[in-house]
Amino acid sequence: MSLTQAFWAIIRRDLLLAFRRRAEMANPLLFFVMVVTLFPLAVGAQPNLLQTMAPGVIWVSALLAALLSLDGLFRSDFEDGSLEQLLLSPHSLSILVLGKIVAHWLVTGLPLLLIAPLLALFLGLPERAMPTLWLTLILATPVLSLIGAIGVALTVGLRRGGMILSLLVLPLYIPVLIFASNAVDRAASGLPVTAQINILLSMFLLSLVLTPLPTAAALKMSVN
Amino acid sequence: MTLGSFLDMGGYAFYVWTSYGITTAVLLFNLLAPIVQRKQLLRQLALKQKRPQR
Amino acid sequence: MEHLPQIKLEVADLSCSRDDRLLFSGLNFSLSPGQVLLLEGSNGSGKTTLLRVLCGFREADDGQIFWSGQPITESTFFADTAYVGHADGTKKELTVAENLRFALALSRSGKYSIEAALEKVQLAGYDDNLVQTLSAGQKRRVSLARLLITDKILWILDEPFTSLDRQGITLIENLIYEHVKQGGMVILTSHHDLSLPQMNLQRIHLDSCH
Amino acid sequence: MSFIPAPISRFFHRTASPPHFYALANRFIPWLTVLFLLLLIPGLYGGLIMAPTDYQQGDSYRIIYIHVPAAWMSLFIYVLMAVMGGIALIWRMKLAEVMLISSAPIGAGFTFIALVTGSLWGKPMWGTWWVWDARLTSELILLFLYLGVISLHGAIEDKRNAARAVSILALVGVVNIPIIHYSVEWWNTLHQGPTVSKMDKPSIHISMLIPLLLMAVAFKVYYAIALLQAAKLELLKRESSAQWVKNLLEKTV
Repeated sequence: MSLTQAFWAIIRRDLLLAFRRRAEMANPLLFFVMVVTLFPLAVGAQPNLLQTMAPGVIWVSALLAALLSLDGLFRSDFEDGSLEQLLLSPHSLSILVLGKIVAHWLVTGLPLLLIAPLLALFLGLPERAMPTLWLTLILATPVLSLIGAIGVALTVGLRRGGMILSLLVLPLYIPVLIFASNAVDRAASGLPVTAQINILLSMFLLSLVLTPLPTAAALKMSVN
Repeated sequence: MTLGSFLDMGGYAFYVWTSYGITTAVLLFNLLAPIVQRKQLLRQLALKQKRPQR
Repeated sequence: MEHLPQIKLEVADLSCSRDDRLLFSGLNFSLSPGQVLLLEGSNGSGKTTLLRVLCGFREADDGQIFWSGQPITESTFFADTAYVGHADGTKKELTVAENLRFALALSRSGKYSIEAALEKVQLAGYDDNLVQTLSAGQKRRVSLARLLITDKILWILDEPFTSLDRQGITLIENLIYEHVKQGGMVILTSHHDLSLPQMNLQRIHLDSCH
Repeated sequence: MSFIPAPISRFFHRTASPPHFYALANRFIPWLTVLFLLLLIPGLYGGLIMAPTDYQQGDSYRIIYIHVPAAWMSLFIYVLMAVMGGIALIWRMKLAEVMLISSAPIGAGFTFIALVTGSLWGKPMWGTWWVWDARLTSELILLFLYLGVISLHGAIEDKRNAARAVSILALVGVVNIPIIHYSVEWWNTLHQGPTVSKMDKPSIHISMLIPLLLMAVAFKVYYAIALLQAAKLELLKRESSAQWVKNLLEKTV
């Protein structure tokens, strides 16, 4: 019953749950593809236009897909009483919550990496930008999950938390959006992206350290 | 300087006076709304208190 | 279950209100190993709220809770306490055994193995059934099995008898009896009167706690 | 509060008790109102009449006497809300919760003013009502943060829970504000957005600066008055069944 054991147990359980509910889990991914598909239909399919818009379109869609998937993070635990059991465990809630966020990212963030090449192809993003797109997704989607977790924890007890969740979370996503899409944009024009990647990396580390505590505090408030 | 030229603001009257007007409106609203609501609340509470206790 | 004798739950001058309505105030009691506390009161008298305050889910307006003489947040209280509330705390997409194994990962293991515990709550052979295929009464038994496989001194049970048949009620009464005899403590709410003889039973009626 | 000396801690507790605070607020509001007018009138006179016309922007620059102080206030109030949130979370002080919640609409008001006046100031300069200038964009995001606080508070029924939630949110927001601010600024230089930040130039004339500072202080005093009014209302709402409210009612009726 050590903390590490509990941490891995949570990840294992949530992955198993995700596997049992796999139909639901595919929804944010489909949403991601759908939104990206809508852009060429709305603005026209001129290759030049699409190519300049591609980094922004992919990242805005990734942001929305992440937002959509957030609701599942604590909802079922809140409803079936599992959250109460977690709160009552002697372990630090922040660490347990971090386990949940990791599992959630593995299920919702990681698949975005797999689908990204397809979307890059749709939008005519140059091939040389692909490694950067992957790198930004690896570094920045965990930030979206970590920051989003605070928002979900604050709204999970509300009947119509969805709208408020986006109001709370989207402004906090803006720095990620700015640096991630800019990195992809620069990579597409063959410019160096080290600075952007470093900033995204520090955002990731910062949110890894800073977000679990307020998330745990917010969950305690919601269970109350 | 005449009153007319003051009000004219060098041709920018619309922008300057709209700004000051909106500012006044927002600030007044945020100041007066709690006062009005408090008066209402006090009136309600007073009514409740006058009613015989169950 | 070798528990030191000084383990004790003390509640001092606790008060709690909800939406401007005072539920209880000046509530004092203490519970020692081997004792059962039954909370009584009409609907809305604050029984569940009191249990949730004891679990640390909710904050009281006033008053203190001590575990072995220390405020609960600074003690081993959370390692020693189990809670079964209205929600079962089980995942319906997981099997009975998977749910129990997860509960075990979060706390000390008790003296029952998963198989033995399931047998005890008359769910033997249900290990690999998904929880969503169980009836409400069976789900409740799963959460009781969770009490058995973990090593907890204080059980906090909110209406444990709901959705259980005659046989299930006797089962819980026996579990409580056994737990208390081995030096455990139990706090529960119930509309149903406990029919256990020679049990060290305290009653608190919340309607009169103002 | 162990590291605060006992007399100070006692003073805080007494001041922070709702009836005492209510009475104190009543005593302070008239004085603050006088102070506000003493700052506002010379500020407006200096800004609208005394200060010379700007050689580049003409008289339209006079909008900065409200735009810039409002922008300052919008940030100042958010930071203060986070401080209140911290106090509310650590010491469970009810008054801090009340102050935090009462500040939100006032802060949102200032943010709105900064946005609208920024747009009105920019129209003659840029020929359009809205450009993605760094300061305006940051203000817009700040407005979203304020609206998040207000709507989260409105959505949670239990007032103590709502205060706790909002305290957490304000703290999270205040950590993010500098990050958002610098990202937006960096993004803005990248896309060569227009900048007319008059304040960035150190060469502002003293006759233009003094009214600006007067207005800034006047806005702070206004905030104090509006905050006390809102806090009085919030206290009454929360404590409507407390004895001191009943005494208050008997006195007024």
